[in-house]
Amino acid sequence: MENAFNKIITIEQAMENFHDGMTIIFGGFGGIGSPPTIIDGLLEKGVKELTLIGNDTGFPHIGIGKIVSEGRAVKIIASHIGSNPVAGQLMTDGKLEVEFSPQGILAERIRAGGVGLGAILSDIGMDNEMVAGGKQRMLVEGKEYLVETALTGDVSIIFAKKADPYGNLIYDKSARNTNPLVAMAGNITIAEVEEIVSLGNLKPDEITTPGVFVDYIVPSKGVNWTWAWE
Amino acid sequence: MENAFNKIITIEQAMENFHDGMTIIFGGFGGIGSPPTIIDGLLEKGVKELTLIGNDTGFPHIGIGKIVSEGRAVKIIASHIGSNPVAGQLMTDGKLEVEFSPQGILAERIRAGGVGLGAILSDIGMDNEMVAGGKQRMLVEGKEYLVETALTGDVSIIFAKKADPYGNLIYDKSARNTNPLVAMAGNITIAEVEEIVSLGNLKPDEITTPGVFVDYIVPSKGVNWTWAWE
Amino acid sequence: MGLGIDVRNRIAKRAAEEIKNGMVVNLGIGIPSLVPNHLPDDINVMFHAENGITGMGPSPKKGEEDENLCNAGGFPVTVVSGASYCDSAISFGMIRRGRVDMTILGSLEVSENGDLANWIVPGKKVPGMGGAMELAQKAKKVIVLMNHVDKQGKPKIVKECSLPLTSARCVDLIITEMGVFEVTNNGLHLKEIFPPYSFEEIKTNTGCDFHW
Amino acid sequence: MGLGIDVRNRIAKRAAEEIKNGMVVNLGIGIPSLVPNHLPDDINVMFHAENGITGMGPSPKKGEEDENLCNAGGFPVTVVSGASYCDSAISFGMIRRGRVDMTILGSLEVSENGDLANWIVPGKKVPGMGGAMELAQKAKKVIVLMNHVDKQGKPKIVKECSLPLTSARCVDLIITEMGVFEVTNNGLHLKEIFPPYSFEEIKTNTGCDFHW
Repeated sequence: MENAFNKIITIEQAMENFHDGMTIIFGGFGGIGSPPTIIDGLLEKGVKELTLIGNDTGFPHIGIGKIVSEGRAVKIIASHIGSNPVAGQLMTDGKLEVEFSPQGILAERIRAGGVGLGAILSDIGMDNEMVAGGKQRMLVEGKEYLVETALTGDVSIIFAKKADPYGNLIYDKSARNTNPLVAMAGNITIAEVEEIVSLGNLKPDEITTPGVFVDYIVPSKGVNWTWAWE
Repeated sequence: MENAFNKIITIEQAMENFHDGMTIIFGGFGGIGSPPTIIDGLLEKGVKELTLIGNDTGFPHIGIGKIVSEGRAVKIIASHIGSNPVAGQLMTDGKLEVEFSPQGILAERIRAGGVGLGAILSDIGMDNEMVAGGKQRMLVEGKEYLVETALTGDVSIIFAKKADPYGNLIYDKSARNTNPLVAMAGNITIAEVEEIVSLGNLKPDEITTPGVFVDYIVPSKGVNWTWAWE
Repeated sequence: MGLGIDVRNRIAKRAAEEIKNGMVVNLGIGIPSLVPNHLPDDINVMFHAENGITGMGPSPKKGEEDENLCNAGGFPVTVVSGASYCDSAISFGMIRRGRVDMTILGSLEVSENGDLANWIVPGKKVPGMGGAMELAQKAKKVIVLMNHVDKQGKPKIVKECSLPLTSARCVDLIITEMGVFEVTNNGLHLKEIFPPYSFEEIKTNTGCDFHW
Repeated sequence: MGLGIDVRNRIAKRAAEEIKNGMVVNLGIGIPSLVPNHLPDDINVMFHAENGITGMGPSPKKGEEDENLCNAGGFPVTVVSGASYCDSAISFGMIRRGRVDMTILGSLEVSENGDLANWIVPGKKVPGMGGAMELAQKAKKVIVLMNHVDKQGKPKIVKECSLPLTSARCVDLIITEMGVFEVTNNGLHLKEIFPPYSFEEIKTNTGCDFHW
């Protein structure tokens, strides 16, 4: 495969972008659409004290759950942790700080960071202390809203079906989920992909994430966890 | 063509959704991707005192420009009117109120309306009176932003390449531009399309605007203006 | 949940009657997931999953699961003709913009004015709200399917919820094994009683007053 | 603008030298549109159009125009291998997120500290800002290509702009028919003089002090 943009790298090279204490934004929803090879690379490299931002904590041995279960994160911003009891236990034990954000608002906050906005104004969960606690409020045209701050991170890790050497991405079915949003939010974006095709092989109209947002492409070794439903 | 969702209608039926004094959000960028058949229908129906929201005023005889040039709008929210001198003259004569919004921020304001947010916080044009005048400001994490309010309208009019009977849409090349954003912002959304295909004919992965956002589908009679470059 | 499959199906069947042609409907887990089994064939409905599917179909056969095609709970589904995928932001955009006609979900408690408490048990379970708040607050119609009483036999339909609210004044209809309640501006209205339950039994097992 | 095509091409050629492999570059109308003609073949660059194209190619042949494939000015273009389309919101997301490496645009005036005035002539022309503010404010590098003086022979590089600003302190490099200026924290630096102009001529026709 030609590598004219120098974006195609090995998982080992990809790991050079990670270090202790950083903020990682991850794609995926219940583990589906989370990048298995990068997650394993992170576990192996042993990075710790991470702040994670993403939809949920997966399952104990699925998706980002593997990193959470190993105690590598000190904080997570997510919409729920219910499918990963280990995360709940770590939270209860005071070992994991959890900031809950309503799912769609979390998605919009990640997107807002990705498109260079400062915040969005939302009316979701305004009366709920867990959502609204400590947040600024603002009156716009007579209606009150919460100020939901944009989220960005040091590195975004995402999972896609196909990439070309420029990093143009298409996703597969519901594994798209938060990935196109997360793709924009990282200062560096690393896409794990099932297949790399030649430049010109993806139709310009069907590309979901333009390669502009993608710094590195890592070939996937495939999903190596057992799904909850199996 | 089967019409199981009762969304496919004639241009005459579509016109029943329009009346004087309403707010119309239109797709298109320099006329490209604006719906010619609906625009002609509006001219013919003679609706007036319209508030228009969209990227620009097109050219005098291209795109939404036709409606502006005929004096049917009392207000427009756009990012520029430079390609339509008639719009500039109407503005100078006090016959057309123009609210300018930076192009990408306008797109985000329309999107914000389309996804049910109240506003976005932007740092574009903060020192510029034409952008910032009269707008609220807000400090978020030590940085100041303008509060850019979300935009919605009574009806959105958009242009797409293909629709299925559910209103799932795909766009053609750069004629996509603001259309997927405008598609979400109207209380009613009417899509003019070049081709209607059977349900199941569009691949679920390649659909850009889910039919959920589309109320009506009108077959296009094709572009009936002469492009500026011709 | 203590309810047999027959009773669960009866609740689901009654909920299915609320679905009209052309609707976009989001289904929660549990009893709501049984609703599609009870729809007449001539109804065009698009089931919405908040992870980014419009047009969910039935579960795949064993061995035909696709790991990249799952619902919001992480379980494999299929899609119908006319389905589409989108990212999570657009999926919730549909909800907040009022394009999702109905959400059918379970609950721990519902109050007489439609307050919904279905996401947290303090000191016990703090799973996070997921997409529940947005669905409860923004779906055009909110239908709750649940047991009439909890495991201890205590009413789940109450004057005021004891658990933290997911969203206030959002529920429109409650369907239990005993009957159907509508939430109105004047409080609860009992609309239907399911055999073999009596009016008196419903009264005894409901934690608030209601009209009928 | 009073500059012959040879001079315009020289300015464009000099601008092209600023483009490095792998860059994403947005081009304004006028002289900037000539820049692609001067790029070496071995450079991979993606030209960005704010209406939603990444990977614009040259203009189509007469008769081969596609009405649905135009640049932000509304004129027909083509695309290169690896191009993609997106909606306008994402297109500007690229700009605001700092993913557009360079914008090359024209201007009415530029001040010694890099203020850009290129969008409005009060009382004369109020076309709106279009995407100029976002590009000026957020592209990683802003290069202005313009005549050194206006039609009346007055300097366009000035101490302070007399026209309303598009964006303050945003310009990094100015290329005119006379030479190349870099905007630094210490003010303007004259980096190159183009023949046949002399240092004195530049000094006379520039409305502010500069280092060299």
